[in-house]
Amino acid sequence: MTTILILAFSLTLIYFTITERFRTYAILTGMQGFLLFAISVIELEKISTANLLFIIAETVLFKTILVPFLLMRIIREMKFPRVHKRALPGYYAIILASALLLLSYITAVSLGNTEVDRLYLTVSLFAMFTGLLLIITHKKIFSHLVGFLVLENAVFLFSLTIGNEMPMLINTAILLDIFISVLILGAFATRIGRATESMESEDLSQLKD
Amino acid sequence: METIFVAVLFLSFFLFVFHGRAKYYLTFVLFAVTAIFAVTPAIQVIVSGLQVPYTYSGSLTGGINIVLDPMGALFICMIFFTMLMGLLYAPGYLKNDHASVPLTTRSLHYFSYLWLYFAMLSISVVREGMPFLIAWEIMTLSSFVLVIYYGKERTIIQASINYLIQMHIGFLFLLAGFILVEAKTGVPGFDGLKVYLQEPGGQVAFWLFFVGFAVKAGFIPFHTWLPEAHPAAPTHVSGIMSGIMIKMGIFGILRIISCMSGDYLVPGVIILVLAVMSSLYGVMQAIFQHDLKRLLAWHSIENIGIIGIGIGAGLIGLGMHSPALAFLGFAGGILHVLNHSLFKSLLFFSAGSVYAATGTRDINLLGGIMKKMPMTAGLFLLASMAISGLPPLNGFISEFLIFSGLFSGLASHQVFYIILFILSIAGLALTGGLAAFCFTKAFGITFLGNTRGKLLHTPEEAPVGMLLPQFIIGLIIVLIGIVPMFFIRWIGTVIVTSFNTSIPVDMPMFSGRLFGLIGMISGLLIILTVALLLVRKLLLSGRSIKSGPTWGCGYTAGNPAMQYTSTSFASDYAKLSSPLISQKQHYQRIEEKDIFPDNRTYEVHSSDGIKEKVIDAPGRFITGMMRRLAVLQTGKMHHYVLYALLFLIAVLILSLFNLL
Amino acid sequence: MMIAYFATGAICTGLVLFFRRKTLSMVIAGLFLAVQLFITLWIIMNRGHQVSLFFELDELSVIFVSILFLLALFMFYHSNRLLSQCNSASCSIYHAGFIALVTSLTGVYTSANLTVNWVFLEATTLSVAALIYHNRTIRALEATWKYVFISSVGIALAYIGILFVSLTLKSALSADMSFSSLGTALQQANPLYLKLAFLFVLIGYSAKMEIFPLYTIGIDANYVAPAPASAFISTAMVNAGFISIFRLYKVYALTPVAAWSRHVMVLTGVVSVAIAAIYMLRVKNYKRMFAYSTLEHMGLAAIGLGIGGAGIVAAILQVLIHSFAKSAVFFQLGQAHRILKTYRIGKTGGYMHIHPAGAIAMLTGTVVLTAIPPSGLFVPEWILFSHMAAAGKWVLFALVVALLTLVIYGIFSRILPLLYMENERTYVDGRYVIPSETITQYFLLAITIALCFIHPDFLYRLIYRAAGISL
Amino acid sequence: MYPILLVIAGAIFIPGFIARTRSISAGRKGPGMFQHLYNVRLLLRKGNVFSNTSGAVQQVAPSVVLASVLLSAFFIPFAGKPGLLSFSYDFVFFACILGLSRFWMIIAALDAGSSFEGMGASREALYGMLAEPAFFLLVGALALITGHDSFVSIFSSGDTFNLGYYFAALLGAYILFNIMLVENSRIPVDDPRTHLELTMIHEVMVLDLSGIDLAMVQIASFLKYGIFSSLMAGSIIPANWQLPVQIAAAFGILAFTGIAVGILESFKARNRLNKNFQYILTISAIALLVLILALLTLQ
Repeated sequence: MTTILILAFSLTLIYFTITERFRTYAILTGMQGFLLFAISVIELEKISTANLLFIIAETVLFKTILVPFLLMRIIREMKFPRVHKRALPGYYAIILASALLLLSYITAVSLGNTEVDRLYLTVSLFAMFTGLLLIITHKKIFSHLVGFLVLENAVFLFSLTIGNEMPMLINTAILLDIFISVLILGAFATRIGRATESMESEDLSQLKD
Repeated sequence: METIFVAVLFLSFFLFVFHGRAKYYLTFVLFAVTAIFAVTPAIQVIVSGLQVPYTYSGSLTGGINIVLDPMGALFICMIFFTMLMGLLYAPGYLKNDHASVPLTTRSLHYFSYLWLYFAMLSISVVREGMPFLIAWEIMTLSSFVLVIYYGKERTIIQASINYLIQMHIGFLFLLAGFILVEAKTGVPGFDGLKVYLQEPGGQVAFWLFFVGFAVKAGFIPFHTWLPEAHPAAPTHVSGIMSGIMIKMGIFGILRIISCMSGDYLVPGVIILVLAVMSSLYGVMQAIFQHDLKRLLAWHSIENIGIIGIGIGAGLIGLGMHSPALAFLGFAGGILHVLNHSLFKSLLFFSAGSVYAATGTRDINLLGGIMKKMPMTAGLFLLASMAISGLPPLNGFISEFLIFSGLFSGLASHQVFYIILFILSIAGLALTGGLAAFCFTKAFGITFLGNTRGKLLHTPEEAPVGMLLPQFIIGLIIVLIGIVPMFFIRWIGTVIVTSFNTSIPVDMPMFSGRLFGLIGMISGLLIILTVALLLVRKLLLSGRSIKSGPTWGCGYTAGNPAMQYTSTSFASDYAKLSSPLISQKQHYQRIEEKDIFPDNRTYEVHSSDGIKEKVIDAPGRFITGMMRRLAVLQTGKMHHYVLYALLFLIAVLILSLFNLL
Repeated sequence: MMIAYFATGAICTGLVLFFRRKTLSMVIAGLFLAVQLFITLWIIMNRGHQVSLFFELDELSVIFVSILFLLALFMFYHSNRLLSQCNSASCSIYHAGFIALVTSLTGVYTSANLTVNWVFLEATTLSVAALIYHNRTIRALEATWKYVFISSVGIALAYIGILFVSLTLKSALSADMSFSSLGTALQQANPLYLKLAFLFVLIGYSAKMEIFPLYTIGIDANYVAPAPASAFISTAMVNAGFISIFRLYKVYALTPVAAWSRHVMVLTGVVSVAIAAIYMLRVKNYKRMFAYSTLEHMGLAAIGLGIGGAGIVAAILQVLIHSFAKSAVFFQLGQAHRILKTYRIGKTGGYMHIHPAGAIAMLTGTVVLTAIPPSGLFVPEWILFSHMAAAGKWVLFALVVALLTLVIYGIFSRILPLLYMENERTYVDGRYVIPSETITQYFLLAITIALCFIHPDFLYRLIYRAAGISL
Repeated sequence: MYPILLVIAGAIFIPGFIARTRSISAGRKGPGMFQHLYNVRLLLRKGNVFSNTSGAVQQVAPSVVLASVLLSAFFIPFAGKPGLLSFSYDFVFFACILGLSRFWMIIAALDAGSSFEGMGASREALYGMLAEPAFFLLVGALALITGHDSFVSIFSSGDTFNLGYYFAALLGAYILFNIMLVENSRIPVDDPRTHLELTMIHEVMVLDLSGIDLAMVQIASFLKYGIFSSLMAGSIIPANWQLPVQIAAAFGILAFTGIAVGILESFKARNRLNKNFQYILTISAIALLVLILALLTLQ
């Protein structure tokens, strides 16, 4: 069951790299949140109830509902054009993504630790790379935001890999997630939107030498 | 003693508090106090010929060994004297610019002056790596601040940065030398070098040190900072820099030579060749210059070359176990250090007086200054004769020593060295001739004839404050010429104690007798001249003495602009040396249709080919390359994240191939 | 005790933000400084004791907490000069950021646990953002945005690194993640895990330490922040990055990949210094130039760590002295900006005339930063280079000194015109020529210069202990 | 005392020989043997006319020039007897003292502020500078062959007669002869008879000297003939000959010098100015040849 969920998660990741509409991003983010919720419920069976509740609150309330909602709101408020700007043509992005997927798999295999589920490792590394790729190959701040959210999801997935024994690590990761996401999404993104009208990254690339 | 030095260092900061004359007096008092406590032991060491170093260790700096040996003592005396003269000269010179230079700059000036003095004193006595380097860089920095005194002009800022960077490169060589020695032997500083030079491969350290010191001294091809920095600095600063600061490079070279214990020949030959080239190149460039201070700066390179010839010859003498050659070479070199510190500072001081009085350093605009400033002119003439190596003055004595050394080396019966020495002799002779050429030009065009250009104000004789130090220096210049034996005896002590040679100090040939005789002949020359002048005066008394216009060979409409200028004086020479040193002409051609040509200007500039190839071209290459490499800070955030990813992947790949 | 302190910090921040009164926020910040002094003294008194599970008062934290107090004090003084024209809201946000930053930095310095350290480092991002955004301009927004975003990416990556570390452990309870136990626990760990972990943490924290690869945001942040804040970011903040990397580095010294981790440090260090040198020749802005100088110094510190042995001592000393020198220069730059109204290189000059005391502070600061003796920074460089020589790393030596020479050229060829050259376009606001404001700079610079001549025993003993080298 | 007498004899006779040779070869009656001395006497009786532009330097220079040339005459050895002054490496002193006289001559010329004298000064300085290495190379070579270090010991070591030395000595004499021509500015370097100041060297420099000053400079120039021809004599005449023979030979060389210069001036044109470099450098090249010869004899 977990395997299917994780594969679904990686599918969303691939879709992230090729999608061309902002709305899709928001939806995908929500889907990822939900998938994470499912995985954590299945995986973290031995965890204390309080912790489990906390994690569920995080994944469901925050990742699945609040974040997509905020993203949608930004899209609405800023009246984004549908298609976003890339720094790199789309087909390159997908080639890169495949290469990174391969790289993640190789890394995961060569880690060669039987205690760890290789799939987890592969997908979470892939998620991390996808997050970075979203940031690197896109010019819009909105895409950067989404990239960061994917990165956060990667961290979360990765912390699930470690499993039941280390609730502290997971909890901290979650705290970080909430904290930063809210900060970036809530405070800054809107402020930038107001300041630069179209949230173009070009407006915010004047500091250079 | 230590507390006094610390107190002086501390009090030097009060220079920023005082205003007006008090600032100068404080500088002077601090200078004098230090001098008393530094120079007294130094003189004791030199005069007593103390062979055993005089040692004490300070507690403030955590026990640095300070060794006052005769060589250091000799340099301390020279530093003291030159710096004192500069300090006496400074206020008169700086007075002209009181309005345009900020007060702080002036405080900074005196502050740096003092610290330059302290630093050079420390360099003379410190033997360990880190303290030595600290003192060395304080010297560089303080002189840098002195150079940038008139920093309002871009050229001056560029010259001083150029100076700083090249000094820093020299410093890096010294740093490499020190850390190499310490890493290999475990003994810090020059004592470690002594140990390391006995090991195979130890020569590397020697050359690291040599390059480091050669940059300071201004051997070619490390000289390129010199002709830029000297004209930029206030004149008395040029005087002390040229007079004593660049000699700290020579001091360093002597110091590392004193650490050697074999293998003298190869370094000796290389230093000799480099020195002959320096002296020739320096003087050949000097002739082209029409900026008086730049001319003098090039002559510093020439004289460093002459000093180097002495040192190189001395080294070869050590290697060939020829005490005569060793003694004469080193004595000539070291005496020339002293001599150059005298006549070069005198030249700069009097040139500074001219600059202060006329507002220009361009010889082509000057002329006829001697009538307005007879004292300054006389002093400049004296120093010109001294620097050209003419008897009866001090420059001759040291060149005589070096010549004698090279001639005595001819007895070595090894063809290679004979040819080397003969060529060095010819080179030195040519250098002397060129120097005379250059200084007849410098003196003749600046001070004689009629004024060529329009001066800002009519020149007046320099005030007593500025003349006094010059007279003192002039006196010593003559003194060394007439009684050289005392000076040579002191230098003999230095040589015997420093280079561990088997030279008997009172070898018959070098005894006072020879130099007593030479001094006597010099005296005779003076007496003869004076006698002839008296005869002339006697004969002329009562006869008609008339004056008229200069004979114009029938042309009656001559004017001052038609006189020979610096450029025309050197034009024949320029043709001769054109394959080696190129000149650039800037002028506007007269076209055929130009029936009534209007006013035109014509300028000639010599270019330093070595500077262009060694400094400018690589500098341009590096900055150009750096500019192309500056692609990271794009302002685009997705690039910034990319760097992280690339770094991650790069390191992973490198580790995969075990490259990390 | 530490908990109480953090609570105080949080409460102070909260109070300032809640009331948003100018004077009140100043008073609270002042009171907080007293608390800070108290906690600093307390840490010094209790050094060597394990006071709680999460905090460790070792020599390293003693050194850096002490510097932090000094810097915070001076920054507070200069900030108040700056804030006299600001409105209540921005003033109190500034002070809130300041208090939060100092608190979280203390946390970073003293934390004994990989995760706790990470948490506090994350907390600094937010508080620094308040300081950077102080001017509320579009450029300030840009820099803040970049800072927050990239820091967050970095911090996420660092967290992946920490997760990698924990993957090799059997259990990762808080006690297991402490630096002292990690050292032994990781001795038999899979090298590949360790390498990945180290890389991720290094990349993540490089944003804080301002070294390659994520140094870029630090430059921008230094540029747009008010000068006293830049002084703080460039010193106390990067020290936090340094200390975090250093603590992990010490753990790694016991693992099988110790040599590898050292090489990676050298690599980042050299690349950082190279980038600093390259941009030094290009920048057109004084503040950015000194930001690049931070990059250069932190690169040197990284190289020092990479060399190991005495190089670690050099690195700590470097970071320490750099804190004094760089903050002094930034404080002075702040004054210069208020007088000249510009940071642009080539647009202004004659500072020697305009503000003599400041000009001399600037000149001294420049000299000190270029590590030309009598700069105290020469001492760590000497140690570093000697150690390189002893290790036979001559190519590295040549490369580094060549780059440093370019840096010196870059700095001097830009600062000297400011000080000496008269520029007709220079605008001068004479109201702000306040010589008494330079006292802090002179104090800091005097320390750095004194450290060149005097090598106090207690300090060196502390540093050697912190470096884990017995004297 | 002989050596200095020889120099004085040279100073008295050589200019006369030159003048006589020239007039005879031109088929003129010409001036007498001692006309130049009469001229000097005339000058010494005159008052002084000087340029408004000139100052102290021009007043002092002739005395310095004469004093230094006189002093250099004291260094000349003859027939195994040292000159009045003799010590190791006295030839260095000798060369430098001649340099001193040149130095003052040049600045005296510049003092008048005349463009013509400037030209002369420039050329004099340049030629003097170029001639310097030739002298040192020559002396070095001789010192190398003989292994001695002063004029007198070099010249008196001819008693171990060998062909190598003698050839070197002959070449040396030739070089000294040429240096003399340069020092005294005779044809082919310079033509003192021309009235075109533009092409003159030495004569143009004294344009503004008169009376006693001019006389002193003239005397110095006569002395230089004596000095260089005595040196030539010293190098050529073997020291193991009888003293009277040596004296006779020396006078013969003095006469020969004068006649040779005279013949040269009668039958040769002066060089173009820029050919002079080549000419003087040739002297140095020959000196180098002597050196190589010396090295060969050493083997």
